[in-house]
Amino acid sequence: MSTAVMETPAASRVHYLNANYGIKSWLFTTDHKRIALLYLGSITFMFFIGGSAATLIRLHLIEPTGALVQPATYNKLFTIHGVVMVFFFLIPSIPAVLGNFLVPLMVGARDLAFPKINLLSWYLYIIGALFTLYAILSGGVDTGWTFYTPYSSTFAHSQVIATALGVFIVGFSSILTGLNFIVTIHKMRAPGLTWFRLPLFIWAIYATSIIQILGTPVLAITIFLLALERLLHVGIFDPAIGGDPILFQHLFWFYSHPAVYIMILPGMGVISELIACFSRKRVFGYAMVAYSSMAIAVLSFLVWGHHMFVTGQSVYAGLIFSVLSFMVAIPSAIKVFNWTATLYKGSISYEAPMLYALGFIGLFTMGGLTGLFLASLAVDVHLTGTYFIVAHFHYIMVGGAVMAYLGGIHFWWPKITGRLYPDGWARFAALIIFVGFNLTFFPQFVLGYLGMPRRYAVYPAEFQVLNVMSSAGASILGIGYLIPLIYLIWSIRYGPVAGPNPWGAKGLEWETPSPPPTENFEEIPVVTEEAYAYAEPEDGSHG
Amino acid sequence: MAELSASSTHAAVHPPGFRHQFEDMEQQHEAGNLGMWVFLVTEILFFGGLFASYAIYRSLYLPGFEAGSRLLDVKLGATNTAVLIGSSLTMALAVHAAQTGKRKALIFFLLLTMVLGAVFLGIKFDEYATKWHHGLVPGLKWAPDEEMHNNAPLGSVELFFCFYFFMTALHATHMIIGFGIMTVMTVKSWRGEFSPEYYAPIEVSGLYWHFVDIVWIFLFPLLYLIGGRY
Amino acid sequence: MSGHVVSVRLYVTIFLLLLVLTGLTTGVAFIDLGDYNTVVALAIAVVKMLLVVLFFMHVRYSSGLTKIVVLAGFFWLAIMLTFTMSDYFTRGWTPTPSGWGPSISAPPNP
Amino acid sequence: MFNFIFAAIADPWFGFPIKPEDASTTASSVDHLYYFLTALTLFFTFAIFTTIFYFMVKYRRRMPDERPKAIETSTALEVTWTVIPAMLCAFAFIWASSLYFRNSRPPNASMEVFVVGKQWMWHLQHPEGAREINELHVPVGVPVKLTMTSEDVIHDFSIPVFRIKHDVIPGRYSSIWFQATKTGTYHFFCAQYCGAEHSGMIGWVYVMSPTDYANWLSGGSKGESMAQAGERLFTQLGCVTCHVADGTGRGPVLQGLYGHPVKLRSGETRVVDEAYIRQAIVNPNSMPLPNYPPIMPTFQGQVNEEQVLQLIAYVKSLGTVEKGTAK
Repeated sequence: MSTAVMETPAASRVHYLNANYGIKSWLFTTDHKRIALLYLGSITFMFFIGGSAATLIRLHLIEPTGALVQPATYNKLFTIHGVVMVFFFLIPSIPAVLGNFLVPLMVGARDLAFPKINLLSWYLYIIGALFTLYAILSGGVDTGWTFYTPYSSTFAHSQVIATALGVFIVGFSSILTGLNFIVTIHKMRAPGLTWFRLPLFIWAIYATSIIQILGTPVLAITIFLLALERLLHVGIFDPAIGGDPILFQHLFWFYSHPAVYIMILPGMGVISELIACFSRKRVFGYAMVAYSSMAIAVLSFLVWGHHMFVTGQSVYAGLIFSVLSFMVAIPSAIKVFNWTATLYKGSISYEAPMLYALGFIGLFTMGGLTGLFLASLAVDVHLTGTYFIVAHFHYIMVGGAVMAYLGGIHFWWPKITGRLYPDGWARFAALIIFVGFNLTFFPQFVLGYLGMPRRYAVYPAEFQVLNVMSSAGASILGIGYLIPLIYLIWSIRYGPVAGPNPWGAKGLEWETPSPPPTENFEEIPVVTEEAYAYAEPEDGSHG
Repeated sequence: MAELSASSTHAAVHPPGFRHQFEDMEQQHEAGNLGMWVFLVTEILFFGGLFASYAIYRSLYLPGFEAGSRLLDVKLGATNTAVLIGSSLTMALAVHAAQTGKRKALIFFLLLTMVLGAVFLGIKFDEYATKWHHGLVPGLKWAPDEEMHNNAPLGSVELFFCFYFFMTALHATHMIIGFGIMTVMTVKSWRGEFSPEYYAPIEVSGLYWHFVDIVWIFLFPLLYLIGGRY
Repeated sequence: MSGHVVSVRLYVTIFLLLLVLTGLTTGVAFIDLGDYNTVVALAIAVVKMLLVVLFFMHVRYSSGLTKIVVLAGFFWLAIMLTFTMSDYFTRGWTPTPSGWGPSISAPPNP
Repeated sequence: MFNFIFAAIADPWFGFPIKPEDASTTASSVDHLYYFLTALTLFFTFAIFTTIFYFMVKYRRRMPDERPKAIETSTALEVTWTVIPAMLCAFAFIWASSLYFRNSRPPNASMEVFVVGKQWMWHLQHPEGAREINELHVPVGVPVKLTMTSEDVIHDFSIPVFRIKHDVIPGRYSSIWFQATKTGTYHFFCAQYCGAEHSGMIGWVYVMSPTDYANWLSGGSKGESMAQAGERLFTQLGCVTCHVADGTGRGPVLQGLYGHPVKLRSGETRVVDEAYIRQAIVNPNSMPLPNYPPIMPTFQGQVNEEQVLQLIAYVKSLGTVEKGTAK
């Protein structure tokens, strides 16, 4: 174990933030830590674009006849909410921000394997975002984030091609990030850092990168064919010449279901780190949690048919997809049980990241189990296409991925900026988000079972009460998301200076000073102990 | 191959082209190889989406696809395959030349690969021209003449040509990108940047070129040879 | 250095083998083997692909990791193909009669 | 007993409706599986929450530099909480799939209604001739089979109170069935996004007593039945010039054709069912016949989906007439 790092004050020490200044030093950087911050900025911007679309949707749905916009505009709102949140926030958020910053640090390397390609990924993200913003400003797109043909290829009269190009390009940003992580984790681990001494965050990022590598290209070709079909008015999904729209759904969901695991797996990695650190215990069943990440990565490619039980897919294919969809739920259940068991006989403290982690476990359990309703054929016939689906995936994505992302940001904020944030406000924000979230999305489960279809601008009056409840919850959730933005930015300048290891956590990233120097480590550390070795009797380790 | 063992400080002497984030050339070389192979897996799935759809539609509309395939010129297809296999050989010899440090042979084989690539693209665009002339380009100019009309359903022949153009155009685009990579490699070799210690860029671009050749190896039989030419 | 140097002679023999296989697959296409035409064409293509991958791309001499990566690529392609095909080929077997059942007009007046 | 418990739970809960009425024979069976899964979810969520709260209170950090002992991972525990969820999933899967197969088979003597979804309205036709827009009148207690297609994009015919739904795909027929058990007026929706007025494609199902239904049927517009409308179209479009009853026409004789196998030029034999007739009308030369030149023009674009359904009804009515006897 390398000796504790002296605590030289951050201001006088050269680190990656003050190593050099100026726009060029940021726009042409190949330092994985700076690229992570570039992603943090652009992702937060896109989050608030998607979030404002969500607020308009919830405001509109207060009245059965629609309180705000015309149905055609409502269609554009939920499409932009879907496209921006899925492709420009949820998929890149944890891998691109926390992953980029932490993978080299946790693995004990100076930088990712291909730093220039890492910068290229960010530029691809920005170009993709510009295409999508152009599509929004020049009339919006109204096909839903799923772009189902033949509506999107022949009947839609909106900016489908611009959005398709935006999604096509941002897909390659995701592919290249995944590629970078796989090569770094395989080839650049510090001496002594065997696979089973890696932090579980690295296991989760590795499994996510495998999905990104194997899934995203199929989305790229599908969206490319859609754009071609729209330009040439002929193509392989066009029913007029014998093409089959269901083939588009097969190819689209072949990527898009593993994509939902791209969104949740890194979150699971963050939660393993948080639970271990704040209960000062090694994660219970470390190997099982690592294997379940890999199992999820593989099984996630075998289940996409459960999105198409009622679209005329053959009944027998539906049967196969149903049994596999039940099987993919098992690794997630194992993880939840292992996290809960980690708390047993631990020494638990309740800083803000831990509140986000505990909130994650509760909401992810709800989200995961409601997935079983949709995997079972008989019930899915009634529930598919209704608000039950909207509630299910928001429980996983907002209750799971966003809570884990916020937990991760709060946990590593001292390491990223060298400053501590006000913990009181942070805990308050975590509770507000938890309460606001449940108020927003639990009523939608009931709405779903009552049969209210998705993507409805106007709805029958009997659904109004639940919709108003959901909109009320959404306002609380919206405020909850604004609070961290304020105090985190405030903390960059005025927050107390953080030492190298404010939480007393284990892991190579906590061996470096905060914020870490540009080359991460003076000389590459040699790892001798297992991951999360909190129970070491000798208290050589600090704090 | 003399390489000073990495002294404790980081100022060890490394061959040119060494990237600081790696510990030694061995690690950089392996990382480069693994990176390209992972990229090629994404390409396998990128083309895979098209191949899967082609396979499905071919099984659903066999008569239309066979009629469409009969309209393709097998001789041009076969010569193109031979040309591309030739370029694969010259690429492999280029990598061999780089490994053994023969700079002139490296430049010669790289140029030969690019020439063969150009021949392939030439033949390809000639084929496109004949298709355009016969009005067999779905969407842009679709006016197939009579003899083809009555014995096969029009819709599935149009589907076949959608696939023909999507797949071969995507392949040709990859050829053009490969062409760009080869030019950069030739310029670098001309400047003598490569040595038996540092030839990874040549090997990696070789992997890419061989992959593009493999895609054509599958495209040729699937598009040209299923026409039941008996 | 790490890369394995393959002899020029082996490259040329592989090249000639590939040309022979190209000629073979073109020739076989002119013989009517019914459904087997496709099987033969694909088999020859796979053999050619293996030759290129193992010898030209040095996978035969490279680490196990590279071999796994290559296999994973083709395995995932197989997943996409088999599951989508499973839908298309079993669409006809619906448990209910494929066309409409014998229809009756409205119930007779009571 | 079982139904009593569920009814008690699921009745409007403090005035809030938490489930749609179960107005069809299969609705309650779906509800029971839904309750089982809800119970499973609530049990596990509650169990996880209480365990976490208990641990959080019992093992809260008392001294700042407390170092808990490492706990050996017990494979026995890991195996139990892998096997138990796996068994629960298997049970739920078997229940759901068998229920799905049982619910998807319409009784043979079902009453037919044809549904055509088009951008932003539903056209419904009864074989007897009654035609409706965004409304469906059905008798209670009679199994009704809906056969559906779409004119343009993918829609989805969804009736929540019967717990049924199916996508409606252009170029294909899909079918669902229900047997209403309660008279009343219920919503049906379009549940697959289909464009600007997607949320406008809402309609009403009127479940009526058999007598009311018979009066409605006869009282309604005395339009021609579908078969008669099909016959009118058959002559109007000139089909009768080639398809002549006594076999002298250039096209095949359609009398007695429906339901019988036919050999195609490619050697494949297909039964003449509704999908076959539709393909013959819309894309004739995709299935050339051995002894007829493929000269039949395609009628795609000249007939809309409802007219295709009427032509099919007419050809089916010819099917019951013995071969050779002119109608």
